[in-house]
Amino acid sequence: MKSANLLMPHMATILDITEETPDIKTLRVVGKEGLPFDFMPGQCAMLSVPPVGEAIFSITSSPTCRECLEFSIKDVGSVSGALHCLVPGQQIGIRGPYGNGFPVDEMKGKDLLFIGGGIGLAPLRSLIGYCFDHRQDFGHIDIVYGARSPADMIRKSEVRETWREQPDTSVYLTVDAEFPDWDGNVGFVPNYVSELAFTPENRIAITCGPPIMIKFVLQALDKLQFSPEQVITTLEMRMKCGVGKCGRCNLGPVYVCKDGPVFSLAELNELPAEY
Amino acid sequence: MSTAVNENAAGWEPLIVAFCCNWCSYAGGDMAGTSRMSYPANVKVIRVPCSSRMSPMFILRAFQRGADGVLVAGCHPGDCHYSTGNYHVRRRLSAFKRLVEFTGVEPDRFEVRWISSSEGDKFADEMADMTNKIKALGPNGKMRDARWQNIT
Amino acid sequence: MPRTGVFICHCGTNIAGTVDIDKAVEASRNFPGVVHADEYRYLCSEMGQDIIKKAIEEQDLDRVVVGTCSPRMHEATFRKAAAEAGLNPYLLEVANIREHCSWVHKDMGEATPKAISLLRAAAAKAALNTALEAPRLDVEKRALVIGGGIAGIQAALDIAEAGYEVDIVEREPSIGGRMAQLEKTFPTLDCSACILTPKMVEAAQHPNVNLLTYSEVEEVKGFVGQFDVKIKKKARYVDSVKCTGCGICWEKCPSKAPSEFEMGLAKRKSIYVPFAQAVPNVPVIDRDSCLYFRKGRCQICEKECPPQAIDYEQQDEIIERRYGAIIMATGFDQLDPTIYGEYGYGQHPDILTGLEFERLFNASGPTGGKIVRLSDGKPPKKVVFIQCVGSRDKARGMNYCSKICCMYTAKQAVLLKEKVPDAKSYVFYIDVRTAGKGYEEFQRRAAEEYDVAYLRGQVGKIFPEEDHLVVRGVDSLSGRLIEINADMVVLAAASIARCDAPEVGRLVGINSDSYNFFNEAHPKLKPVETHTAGVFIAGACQSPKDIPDTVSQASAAAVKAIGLLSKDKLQGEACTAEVNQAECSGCLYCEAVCPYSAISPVEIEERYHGGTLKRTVAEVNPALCKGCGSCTVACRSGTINLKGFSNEQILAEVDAICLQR
Amino acid sequence: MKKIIAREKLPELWAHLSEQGPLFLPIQDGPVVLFQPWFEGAEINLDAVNSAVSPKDLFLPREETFMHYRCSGKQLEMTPVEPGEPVTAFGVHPCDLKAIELLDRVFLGQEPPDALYQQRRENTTVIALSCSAADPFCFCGDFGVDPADAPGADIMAHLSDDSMLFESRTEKGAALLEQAGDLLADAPEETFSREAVQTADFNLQLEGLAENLKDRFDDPAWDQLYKSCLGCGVCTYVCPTCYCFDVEDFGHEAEGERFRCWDSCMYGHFTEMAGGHNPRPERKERVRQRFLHKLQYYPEIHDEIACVGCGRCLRSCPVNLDIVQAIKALGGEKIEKR
Amino acid sequence: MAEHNLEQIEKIREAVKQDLLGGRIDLLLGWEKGHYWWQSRPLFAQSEEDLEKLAWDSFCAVNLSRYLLEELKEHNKVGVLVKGCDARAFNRLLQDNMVPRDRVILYGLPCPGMLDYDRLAAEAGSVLLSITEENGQVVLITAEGEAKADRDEMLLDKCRGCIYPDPAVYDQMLLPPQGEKESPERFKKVEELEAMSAQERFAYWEKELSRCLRCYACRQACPYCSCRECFVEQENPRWQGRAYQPSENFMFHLIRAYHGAGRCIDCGECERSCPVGISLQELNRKLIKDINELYGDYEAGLDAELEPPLLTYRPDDPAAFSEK
Repeated sequence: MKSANLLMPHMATILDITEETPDIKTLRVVGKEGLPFDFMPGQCAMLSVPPVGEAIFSITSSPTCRECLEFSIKDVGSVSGALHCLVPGQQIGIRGPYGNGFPVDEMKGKDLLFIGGGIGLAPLRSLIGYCFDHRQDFGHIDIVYGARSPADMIRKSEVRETWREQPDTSVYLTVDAEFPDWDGNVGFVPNYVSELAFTPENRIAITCGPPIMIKFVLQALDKLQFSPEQVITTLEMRMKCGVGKCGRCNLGPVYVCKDGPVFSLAELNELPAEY
Repeated sequence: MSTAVNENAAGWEPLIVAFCCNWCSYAGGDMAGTSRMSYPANVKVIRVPCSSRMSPMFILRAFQRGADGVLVAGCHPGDCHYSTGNYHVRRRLSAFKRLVEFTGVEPDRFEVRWISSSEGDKFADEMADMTNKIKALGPNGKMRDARWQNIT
Repeated sequence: MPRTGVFICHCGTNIAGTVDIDKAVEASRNFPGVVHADEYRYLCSEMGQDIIKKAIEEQDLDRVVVGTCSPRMHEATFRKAAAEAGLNPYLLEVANIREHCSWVHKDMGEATPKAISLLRAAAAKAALNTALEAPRLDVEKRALVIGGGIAGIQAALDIAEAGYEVDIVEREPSIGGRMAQLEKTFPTLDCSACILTPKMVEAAQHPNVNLLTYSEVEEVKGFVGQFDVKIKKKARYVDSVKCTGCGICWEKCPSKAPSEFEMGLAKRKSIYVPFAQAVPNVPVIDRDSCLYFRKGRCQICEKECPPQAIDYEQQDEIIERRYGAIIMATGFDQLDPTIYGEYGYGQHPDILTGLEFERLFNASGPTGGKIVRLSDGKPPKKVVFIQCVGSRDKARGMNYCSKICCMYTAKQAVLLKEKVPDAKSYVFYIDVRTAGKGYEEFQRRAAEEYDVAYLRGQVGKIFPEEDHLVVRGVDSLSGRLIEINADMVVLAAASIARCDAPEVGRLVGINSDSYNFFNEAHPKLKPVETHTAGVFIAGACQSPKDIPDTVSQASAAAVKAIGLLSKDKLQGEACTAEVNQAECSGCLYCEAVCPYSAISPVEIEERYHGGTLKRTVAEVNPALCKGCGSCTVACRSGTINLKGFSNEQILAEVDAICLQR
Repeated sequence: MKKIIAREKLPELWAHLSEQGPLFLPIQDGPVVLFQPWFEGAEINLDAVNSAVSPKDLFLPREETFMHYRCSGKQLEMTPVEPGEPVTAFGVHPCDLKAIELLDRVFLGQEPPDALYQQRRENTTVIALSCSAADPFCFCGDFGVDPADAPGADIMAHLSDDSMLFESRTEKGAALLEQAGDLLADAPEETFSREAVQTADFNLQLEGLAENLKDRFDDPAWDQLYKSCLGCGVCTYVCPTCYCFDVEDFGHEAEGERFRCWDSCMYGHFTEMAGGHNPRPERKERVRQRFLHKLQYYPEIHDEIACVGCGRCLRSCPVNLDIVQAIKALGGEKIEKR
Repeated sequence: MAEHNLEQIEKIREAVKQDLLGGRIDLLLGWEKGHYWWQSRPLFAQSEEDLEKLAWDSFCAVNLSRYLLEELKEHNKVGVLVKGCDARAFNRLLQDNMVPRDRVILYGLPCPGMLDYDRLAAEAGSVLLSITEENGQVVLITAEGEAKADRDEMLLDKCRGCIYPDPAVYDQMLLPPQGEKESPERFKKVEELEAMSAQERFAYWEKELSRCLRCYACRQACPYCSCRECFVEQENPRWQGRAYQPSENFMFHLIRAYHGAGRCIDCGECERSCPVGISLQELNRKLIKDINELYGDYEAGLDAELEPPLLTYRPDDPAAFSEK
């Protein structure tokens, strides 16, 4: 049987673009008819802007959102830069979903601790939204989110208002330094996590953010007695195919694009630390 | 193949990209205009501050993208607005011209000229001369990217 | 995507006559990034500019392309208009569809597609334009003149008169330079000291002039408007505040050394002023010959000095000052003619150079103003002058003409005749060059009235025989051999650049020609400027010159410096080179080709395996960069780029121009 | 089916086969032999032990355009470009065919299958050629390759001094032989026998190597091994089992194409992310990645070492840093001998 | 291995051993043998034990100087064995500010010219077991017996045009120098190509370059390619596409060669490293020849103090344009 070319994107249209921070924009994207594909939280998609090329981004909307896919994108490279320059109505290429996604079944019935930094909230937000829409499946939800400054926080209205209003949910915000009009916590995310002294009992921690933040968050969680199995993170790598063939994103025998990007710390400990 | 050029000889008009330094040759082009001298429309000018700004890569890119001839024009040696730019470019592009010729590009397809801001007539003459030479040579297929042609 | 607006000018019928404006507007709408396209009869008019400004505001344009006349014509106009609408002026790009299109093509069918092509290229470039700022630089309102000869003195006085502070750095103990060594000046035969001394005094007394004699420039950093200069003031061992210049010290001093001022023809004391009219009239002690410094005893000067100005403990002093402009007036040297073995210079005391001979005329000179042979003290009856010794000699000397020799030889022959009436002068010459006001007349007079025999030809050999010198030459007009039994021979040795000129030039960042004379920025149009902004040149350091030329050039340089100092801020170049230091390998080829010394090495630290690694990379000083872009091509990795004409922009233009012919 | 042809008649066969579609075979090109499409006057070199670059090019081309795009205003139109017509590969040696099978596991066996590869694979008839000689670099014996036989071939061919024998192994192969008609004669059962080809013995101990390597990620051996590496991509590009690729666009805003092309894990940019972070920043990590991929990662997924002993990296590495050296440095040398 | 050769190695080893063990250098860059007697690979010696592996024979073609770029990041003082071309390569790097002179000790070796195994094997006909060398001849030893070949004929291409087998720069010469060589062959191929028509030349180069794999071995082995980021890999602007189009092949090889204009030391490592045998050295030699013709003789790498010809000029320089 002839299979479809896995590198061939589908056409998608940008519905609108929101400027989240000076260098992060959120693009809302639809396929020809509704969602381009079904997916699970934590999965990614390849976005194309010819002639610049293609790059992989995590989906930041929840699969329960049926109108569109959302991508919060930081302008760091050529494709993200090109995406930042687009206007609503512009058609782009999309393919996916790629990766394993978060182990939502394993999380069921557990308390969840989300720890995000900067743009790292993007993949977490998909799962957070999913959890809110399946609220009865999960225990207490704690969200710790930090950014360099209040202006660098993405999804400001959600993190400040909407999420706090959710049942059985606590939101803790922090910024790296003092800012006028900022009444939340001041300090780095890992320190804040330590201060908040979350207990490991029946809890899963899910973290995503800059590598340096993750490194110290993992240490903090370790001190709080979280076992490696209880800590979940998601990795970012350069990818070209999305299906474990182009050869870039492996950690040993594991391909981040298809076997990841979501790993438990226990899994990561078994793999070469080439990320 | 790269050498395949799909213009048919009859309707073909060459494309010549001329890189002119701002102070002499581009001004020489202005002078040609002000004096209403005419030369073939095949020549299209790109302004650079000095002929020493000319990277050989710009020249190759022009050939890749379909130029049939490339001309670099600068101030007469000794008259460079930046004093030594054209002395440098004379060495650089002499070496480069010989190199591209060595790989098979006809000598007439890439030339360097010294045209001062007062030499409107020389500007027009050189453009006409280059166009005639390129017309005689026919379309350039060498170093041309066949893909670019397919999409234009 | 940028939001580009394209505006096409009819220029009456100048453009519209051969370019189908509607078609061009229509085509422009389809260029990538173009969101607005419009046309107008005269875009450069107030109305036309308003159309652009209004569109920038209403359409939220962030790039503008105008299809008009040459950017050399109206780029500034449109950029100003864009700036008035709140757009950075460098986000505007001009497509020259008049001079380069409508005026040179007659057929609309030809000109229209070409105009579209040029517009497309301009739009492609504009999309990559970035907002630029021309740097604004402070100006230190003080000038430095290096060299205290007549050029330096004149320039300093002019600047001082204009109201700016000026420092003269002179390495000798006194200002005055070469002119102070001259007896008379041609063609008027004024006494050199009589016209120079008042100038020297004026310089010394002018409130805006600060003399730093017996001093040398050690280091120059910075750039136009802000040169930071280190000057070494050498120890004189005499307290110039206390010294009254009474002269007792040098009278009493027991040790002697050859006098530099007298070209070694006479001796001076170890504590000395170089010449009687020296400014400042403060002696210096020459450590090399001073008994106290050599052997630790003597100290006569110290004992004798009435105001107790002698200070053996004095140290060299480093002065650091900032200057807005620098004038180089370092003068010239005389070629040492010993390389011409046939002339026997150095082997016989009666074979002198022109400058040595000049000193014989001077009343305070080695012979007290008497023209006598140094060998036996007798007045010479036959003097042979040989021209072009080292000048106009491709093979052994300098290729150029030293310009002053024909005239000073005529002068010296005339003076000789006046001092030794029965003396006869012979001048061997290649050509006699007398371009200058009153010069030809003077030389004629010398030949006709002062019994100077001009012999066109060359001297093959000079050798002593009995009590005279045999000068053997060929008269090239007749071809016959000439032999003259001369009492003295005067060699018009070439004027050459100071031997250390290249190093001094390097200090201030200017280069020299193959003879080591400083290079002017343009041989015709910028004769006193150099490639280093804010550094000017005057006098014989640029090429051999007579006094009037030197003085005019000095005044010209002064005017340039004054012009610079009169500005509150200097406007730098916006389109300058910039280095991506993270990718720079530090080969510094860019530095080698930069005509403005705008690129220099700088050390950066970089993370490597957890630690840090130091490495050298290039850095551009935007105040010095003029934006030629030569460095960008010397840089193989494209790490150095030129703002306004970046690699990306030029490639985009090439791509666009090659699209759809 | 077995067929035979006289050696001097081979050019006729090639001409005939190339009429049916592109025929790739080892052609002398300058100082090297490469798999290239047959053309009139081509210098075919069947005696070459190995082509300079493996014929993986036929299935995973160094460059393949798979999409055209056109953009006008906000519209984007993307059209797939299908791989070309069926081709015949002639003279593929057993090691190279074995390597293709290793690639198959990635591109066909591992979900989702790669359609471009799949189509090229299906469209290609492989005429394998048994080896009549080995060069000093051939060590396929260590990887269970039989120089005399290539199990995955559509047709197995053997060359003697005067003739070439073909034996079809698949229907595709049989069809091709049939289709050659009179050019080929029926071959007698016992056509010719040949001496066994002797390959190099580097004294390697490959059994258990993959397992042992699991603990050797931080082995000090890596600190020495990578040092001579120049960081070029020779080994990966000549290697028959390397398959890393890149995807890139060519064109302008309005129109262009997207292609896939070879890439190399030895290049610094290979893993460099947009923000500048690079998980494998230095030669050491890249050398380790390449060798571990062949010797540990691939075997963990596919139960076999991703090397076929073709010897190309031994021949071509400008500084003689090759997989044999790596295997030995990492405990893959037999101890009992020597 | 011949007696003479062993003696030489012992001499070299003794000389460097003192320095390495005495702490004058932290690392010695030399050669060691590969799997076979005709293969050598770089040796990174830090101990006496490492030095045991040191090799010096007719197969030490790898140019070692380039390794300094990396090794000097980790070691304070590095010693390098340099042949003529390694020394010129060192000067290339020195002139490009890539290496600090005071942190490198150069041990000079006169180069006899390196032999080409493929040539030897072809000449031998049957399996080549080993070789010996005597009086400008190579003795090829096979199972069938011995045969002799002219040594010059067995040289690597890169060594055939060599004029300067002795190091132009060194701190210590370990073996007696052998003097400059005549090389009538140096520009022979260039001249042959020059004699062709433009069309023929283009056909030649299009075919040569069509083999290019873009493995960049030429670049990675090259002492003049020391950029931190090559134009080839730059994303912005994209000078060079990754496609294997003829136009892209020309872009890469012409520009790479041009970047070596006045800088190429003619070591031939590019061509030796090329896995598909592209005659890259001819591009470099063409530039050397032309620049010498136009702007005066200049041998890159002989003297690091002499400015490369494309960084300087003379007002009366000639030009290669139809207008002078």
